[in-house]
Amino acid sequence: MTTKAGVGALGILLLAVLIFLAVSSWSRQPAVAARPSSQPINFPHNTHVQTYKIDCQYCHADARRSEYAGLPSVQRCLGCHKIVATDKPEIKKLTEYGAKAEPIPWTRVYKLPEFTYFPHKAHVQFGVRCQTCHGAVETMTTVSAHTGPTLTNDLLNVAGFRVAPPPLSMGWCVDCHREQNATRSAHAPLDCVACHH
Amino acid sequence: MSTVTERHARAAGTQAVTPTYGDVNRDVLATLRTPGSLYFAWMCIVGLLLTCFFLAWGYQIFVGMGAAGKRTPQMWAMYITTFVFWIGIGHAGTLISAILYLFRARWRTSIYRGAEAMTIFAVMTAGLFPLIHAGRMWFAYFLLPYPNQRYLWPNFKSPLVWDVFAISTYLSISTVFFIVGLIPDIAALRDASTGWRRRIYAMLSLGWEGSDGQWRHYRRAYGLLAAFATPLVLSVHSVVSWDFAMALVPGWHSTLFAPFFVDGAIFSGFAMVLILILPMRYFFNLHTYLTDRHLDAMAKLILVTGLVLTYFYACELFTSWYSGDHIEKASLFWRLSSTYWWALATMYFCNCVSPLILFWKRARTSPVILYIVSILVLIGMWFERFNIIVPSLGHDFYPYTWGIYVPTVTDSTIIIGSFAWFFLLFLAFIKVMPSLSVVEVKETLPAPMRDAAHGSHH
Amino acid sequence: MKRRDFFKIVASTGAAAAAGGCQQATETILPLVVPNEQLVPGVASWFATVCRECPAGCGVLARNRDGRVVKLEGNPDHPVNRGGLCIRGQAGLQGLYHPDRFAGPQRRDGALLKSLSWDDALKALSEKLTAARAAGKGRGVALVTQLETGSLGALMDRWTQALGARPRVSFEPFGHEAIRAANRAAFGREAVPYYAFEDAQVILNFGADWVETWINNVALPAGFARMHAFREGRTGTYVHVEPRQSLTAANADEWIRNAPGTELMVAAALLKLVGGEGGDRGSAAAVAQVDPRQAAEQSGVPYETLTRLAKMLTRAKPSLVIAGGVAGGGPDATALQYVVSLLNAVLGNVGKTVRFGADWAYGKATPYAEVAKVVQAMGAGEIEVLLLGPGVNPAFTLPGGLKAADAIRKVPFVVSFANQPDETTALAHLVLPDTHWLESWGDYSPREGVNGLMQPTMKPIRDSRPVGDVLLSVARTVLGTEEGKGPLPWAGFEPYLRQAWEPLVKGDLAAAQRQGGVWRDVPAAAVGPARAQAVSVAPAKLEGDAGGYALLAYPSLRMYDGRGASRAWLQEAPDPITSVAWDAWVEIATETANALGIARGDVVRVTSPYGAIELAAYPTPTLHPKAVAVPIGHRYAAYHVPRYVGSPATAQNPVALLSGAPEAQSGGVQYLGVRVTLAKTGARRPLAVLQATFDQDHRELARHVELGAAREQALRGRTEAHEAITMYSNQRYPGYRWGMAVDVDACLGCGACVVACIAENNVPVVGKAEAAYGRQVHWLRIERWFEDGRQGEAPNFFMPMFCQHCEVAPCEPVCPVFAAYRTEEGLNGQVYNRCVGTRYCGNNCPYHVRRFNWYNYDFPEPLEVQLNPDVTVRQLGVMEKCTMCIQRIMAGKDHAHRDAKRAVRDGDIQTACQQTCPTQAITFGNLRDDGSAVSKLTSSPRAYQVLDEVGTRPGVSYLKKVVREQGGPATRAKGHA
Amino acid sequence: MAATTETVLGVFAHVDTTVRALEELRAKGYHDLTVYTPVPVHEIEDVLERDRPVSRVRIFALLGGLVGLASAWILTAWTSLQWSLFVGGKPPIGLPVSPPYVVIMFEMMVLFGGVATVIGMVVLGRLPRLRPSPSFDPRFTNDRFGVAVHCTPGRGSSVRDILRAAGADEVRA
Repeated sequence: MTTKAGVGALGILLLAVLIFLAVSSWSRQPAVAARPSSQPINFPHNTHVQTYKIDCQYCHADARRSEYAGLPSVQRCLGCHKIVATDKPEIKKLTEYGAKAEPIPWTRVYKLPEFTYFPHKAHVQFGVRCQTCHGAVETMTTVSAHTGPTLTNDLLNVAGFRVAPPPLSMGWCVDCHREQNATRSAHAPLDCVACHH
Repeated sequence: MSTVTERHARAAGTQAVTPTYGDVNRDVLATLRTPGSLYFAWMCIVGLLLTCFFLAWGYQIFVGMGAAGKRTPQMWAMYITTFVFWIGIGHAGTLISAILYLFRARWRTSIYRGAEAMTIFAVMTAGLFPLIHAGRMWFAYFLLPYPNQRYLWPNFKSPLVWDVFAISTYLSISTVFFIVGLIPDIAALRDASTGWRRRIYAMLSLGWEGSDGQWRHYRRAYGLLAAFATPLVLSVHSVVSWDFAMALVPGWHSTLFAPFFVDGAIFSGFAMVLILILPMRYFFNLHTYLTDRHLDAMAKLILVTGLVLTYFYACELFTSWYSGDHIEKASLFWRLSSTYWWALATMYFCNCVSPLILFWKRARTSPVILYIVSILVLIGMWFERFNIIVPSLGHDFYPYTWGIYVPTVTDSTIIIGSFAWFFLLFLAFIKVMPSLSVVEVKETLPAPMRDAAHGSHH
Repeated sequence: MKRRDFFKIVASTGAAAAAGGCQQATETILPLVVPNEQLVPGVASWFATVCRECPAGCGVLARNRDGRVVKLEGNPDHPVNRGGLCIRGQAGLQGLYHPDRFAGPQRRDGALLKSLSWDDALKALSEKLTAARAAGKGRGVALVTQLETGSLGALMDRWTQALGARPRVSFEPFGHEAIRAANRAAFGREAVPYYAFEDAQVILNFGADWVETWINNVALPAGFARMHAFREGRTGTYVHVEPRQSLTAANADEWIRNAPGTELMVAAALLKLVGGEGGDRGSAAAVAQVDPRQAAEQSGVPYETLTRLAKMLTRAKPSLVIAGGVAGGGPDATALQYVVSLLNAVLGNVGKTVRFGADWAYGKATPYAEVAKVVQAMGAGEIEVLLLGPGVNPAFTLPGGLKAADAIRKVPFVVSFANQPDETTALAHLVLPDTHWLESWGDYSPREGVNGLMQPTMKPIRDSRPVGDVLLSVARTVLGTEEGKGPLPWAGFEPYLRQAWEPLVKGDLAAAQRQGGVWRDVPAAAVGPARAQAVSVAPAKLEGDAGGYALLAYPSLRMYDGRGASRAWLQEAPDPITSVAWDAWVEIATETANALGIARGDVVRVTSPYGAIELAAYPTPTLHPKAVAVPIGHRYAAYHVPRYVGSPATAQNPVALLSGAPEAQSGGVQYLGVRVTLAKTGARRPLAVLQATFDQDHRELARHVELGAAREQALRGRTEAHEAITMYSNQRYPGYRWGMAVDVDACLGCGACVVACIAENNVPVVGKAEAAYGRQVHWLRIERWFEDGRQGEAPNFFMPMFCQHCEVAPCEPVCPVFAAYRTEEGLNGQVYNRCVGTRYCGNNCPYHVRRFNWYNYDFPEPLEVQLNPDVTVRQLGVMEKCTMCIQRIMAGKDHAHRDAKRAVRDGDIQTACQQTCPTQAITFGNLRDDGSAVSKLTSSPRAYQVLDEVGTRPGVSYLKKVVREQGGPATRAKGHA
Repeated sequence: MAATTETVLGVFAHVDTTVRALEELRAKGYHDLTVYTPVPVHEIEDVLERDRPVSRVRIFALLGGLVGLASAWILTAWTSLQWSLFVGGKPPIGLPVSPPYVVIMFEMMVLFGGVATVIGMVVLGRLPRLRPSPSFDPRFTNDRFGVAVHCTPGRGSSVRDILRAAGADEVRA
């Protein structure tokens, strides 16, 4: 009999925790992860990286010198695709954009909250591989992101397990910074205001 | 209720017809009868005010804190004032039930139930204000220490986090205390009622039977709880006072604050108890249980705490004058002489002068006088907190930003609404739970004996 | 929470530039079509150009991020301003991104303007011009512009010739006609010479407001600092004569309050006394009949003071005497300037501190008298087509007595090139919006030998065209010539400019573009001995009720002649002297106000023979009882009302009260020409006064030390300050420890840093009511303090106050969530996204420099484009404050560590406020590096920390103001040494 | 259980009679008694408490308090060390304990202690029970006293006599 009441009380408590965590993690969702289908041109990363062995920074040329990784200009795409595979339907789209001198309206996949400052330059120059944050892009046709704090993750935390935080969540960044400072004597900042200003 | 019954009751009271256990059950349970139209009228008013409260709050959340009259330098104003006010009110209850219990003050028995309920509701009201006050209340959960994927924790050095712990602890312990006290009464209620009510009360009473085994753990536990609650009562308002004492602001930065606040809290708490008890006594015709002895005792407590408070005021003035600190003195002088002098005057009159009438014995037992004094005391205590917060901030270290705070419709509405919230809870309470402790009132009565000889040897 | 509330401009990459930089962050990202060599997305690129907010012509660098200009800074290579930039220059961006900017050409349609296509617009104009010429009224075409010294001016002149129009009129309200006329009379050279403040030992000034507007309010303060600041070791003396304590007067070692209109008498008396001191008798002859004692009596300046000044001037080698501003703008302005020229001659300053040759460009402006003639011609119906260049607003800036607006109404066809609406476009029939100067090619020569080059720093954000292109294409249609032929063969203004610059740059325009122009040294032009003719000396005769008060219509630091008024940043940055934001006010001497029963905020009707305006009163102890003062140029842009100012204030500009008659000899405007009467209207219009009091109540916020003591201490070195006792272990700083030092002695309170900070850190504008209620969000404020017990006397102390980054910060321990915390580089960090908004820190900060977002403050389109992408835009409910430009610190470290592979040094990082300061009163740097400038200043004997007795151990130190013995009573000796 | 014992219930209206009955029963060697009272009565307790240990609730209280204290100390210290931030010139932790954290520790001690006490009461008092025990009578929460005697079968009659003799208003099995 005691157990019944106990179970009831426990249930209510658990529900409260769940609701609370749902709210908290919802309020912290970062980037909207785009669905691959939503890109104007179906750009196959895998072909370019694996088959043609093109370096990431050949197209994303600003990564090493700027806060943003940057996207290749239409001109740069056409640099190859004036000759290469011009008959393919996707490439035709590209040529159209080129002809109309219009930018390609790519759908944004990775977007940190605006109160977070992330410079690609520092990370690329330190030798962090793109894949570390963006996943195995070379295997993807079109990139999609799986990031952000998750409910299960928070639950496990509350339960006391120090699970590895999901990619691009703050804990994940901090873990890496701490690790690099410890192992490679890097000077990865751990000041809050280094990223939040 | 007609004055006839009133008079009759007084007569009964004076003739000292000691009620039997049976009478106690009957009278107390009578308070739970379906209420009259007056009760519902009150409920309507309260409900209306409460609606305004929520509308105002919603508006403020939507447009931002600008809706309330805060500014530089008064980043805090009436919200924190009222927050401290309600925390203060929340003191009398646990004080009565815990400390007076340990001191075996028997007269507490017939008032402590109401007082405890008041405590809990007052703290629940106070608890709203940190939320109302926060610029981004939807992030208030940042203050709770829970593991998260950001690896972030609250700052346990911050008096505000102390508040979170102090108040939540106080609320939990008071509630536990309250419920434990209720269990035997609910059992009595259960056995006196029928149908669905009975089933509900049965569940709430945890199947209490009053067997010797239960009583022995019960009384031990109750004693221990009282022992825990006693330091808690004193700590809570001390912690709240440190919100100010820990800050630099001239007029805040004072070691005097902890005892000063605690005393003020008890002072206002008892005033609020009277404000709640007197109508109950009148409408429920409880003169047999709430005798003039009780009023007298409480009046004396108000008088004493009032005098102590006056002493603290004197200390406050003296220390800031004696400190010789230019800024401290400037702040004090400005408070006394400038824009907010009237608030200070109100405070001194209500808290220092008005209780003095209680030196007069007749006043201590006259419900009318007591009621007026209590209301004055509450006003005075609200203004005390106002005077600590608003004028001190208005004239602190930096002359560039000196300024005057002007309330807005929004924050005034919210302040008034908080009273509605409190009374809503209390009105609901008195109709679902015995507002007098059946058991403890019986304890005060002479145990039923067949022959007096045996009875009187204790 | 709504995430977009937190939005800041993120990489839409360079395509934004192609699209004109008016795109916000969207969820789609656009790559460039063609890569832009100059722009790397996410990396700022700088373009040098010339500031055209006023005729001073300072060089600026425009910071272009992702195709948008987000910040202006002074060009360090530019010889005029040397990296400094004034408050108006900093606000130039708000003209560029002004919400009211015309979307394209407009044509009058009844009461309002309707937009039309450029072709139609140009056609309409050419038709009118052709018609006028056909009717033989070619002379009926008039072109009025602001001062255009360079190619544009030249092109316009060619244009007027080619079309047989009237000669162009280049109108500047503050054209210093009197100086030019006086120098012609004295030295036979009509010019505004170069005044070498830096070389003078004593400066005597009759009302010239060189901190606000006079000639160049960046270059002159910089020179002044070199001559006056203790840190420079020169410690010269500065004496100011004016009936009102202007910002310039407030910085004087001695401010002499003379009766309004008596400057000439004082100057003449001095000239005589100086002559008596053994100066050159010839010049003194000019004032032979002047009686100094009578002058002293009539001007209210004690005779002893005059003799003392005379001595001081003669002893100083060299000294400098100047005159100008409103006090030097009376009916006898030229006479005053003439006497001043003679004084300089007598004192042997000519060629030393008064240098002809490197003359200021004002000499090229058309005297006001000419402008008045054109206006009369309009009134007489002689003008068929009136073309008003960008930057001129005659309906607003010309004296009320001239009735310019009525005259313009008589013109059949009025064309305005203004790119945002003003009082004159309201009368225009056709508006052909010019590109903003940040979007334009051009050049400007502020001074002989300095040729500033203007280049487009971003694509136009509105459909506007350079006035040069418009004139050329119109001319071709009118003249029927095609491109490459005829008097105006150039395809557009840019080719003309390139051609015009060819001789200067010898084919390398790019170099000039990088440097911001070309400069050469100009040899000093020798001038003959001063020609002395007798000056008749009497108090200036002012029009209007003899019992009235002399009206001082003074040029405003923030609004200039009104050009600044449409910038909300300038409206909200308080006037340093009155601390009033937004509305204009009328300064009334306290005695007068008491006599008339006028209190601050009472609306007073100010009536002159030429009109009346109603303004809120501002009683002040620092004004001469016989005068009232009103700042020039206050007006509101359309979008300010009702957004920022509930009810639109009525006409606020005091020039409406002035006489249209030019000053007899020079033909300048008489800014001190009328007496006015005051009448309470009974209405109230509370002013937004941000500083609660100027009395520091013995709290030693702004401290000073007397010159002798300062010298002695400087020799003795710092006496070691006692260590604060603490029960806690001290914090260690592994890397850098950032700190700042503010030299109160060098700060003139010009407020440039305030707006620089606003522009850099995305500080919102809150509006009049909110600002008045202590809710302004400025991270940095300029405080003006009187010395205790010396209310209303100069010098005032001006202190930039911002987050002190305390080591024992009261704000930190009270924050429940570590949103405020101490970084390991000695900053007081504020994490917006962690902030819950309890505002405890705001209460506990003794300096009250923490700002709270009471609402979500919006940035009306397209102003949000200006937002600095490196700084978060704060959401409602969060606390914010000075971060020492953390984003610049990050960038500086990134540059030093990654690109230069070394530690950060002085100069790598400059905070926005430090960068713009004309007098370099603010220093930022690494306190752990003993060699750094900031360390040296922090350990100087003059260094102190505000409210140090509270024990906050700030990371910002202030250096005491050094006050001079002269003029002050001996009580100065008690100066806090 | 019901097979091995039988229960006799006596209902009393007065304290002294109840006490008398209890004295009798104990004298006769009946120790397995359950006494129902509307309020705790000293006289009755005095009789019953003689050979019983003090309630173990206080152990719950003590343990609860200590656990609260310790956990608060760990929480504050450990979380401060996560980022070791200086605030207001104060280091992250001081040893053995930073003054500011004492407040937290006190509050947590009281909270845990109080809750543990109640849990103790509930557990030891065999609460909650959803069905009333057979010998319980509603009047016991009002104004009657009950004495339930659990005795081996067959002894019931003698128990009834004792109870009646003591002055029970009513006696039943």
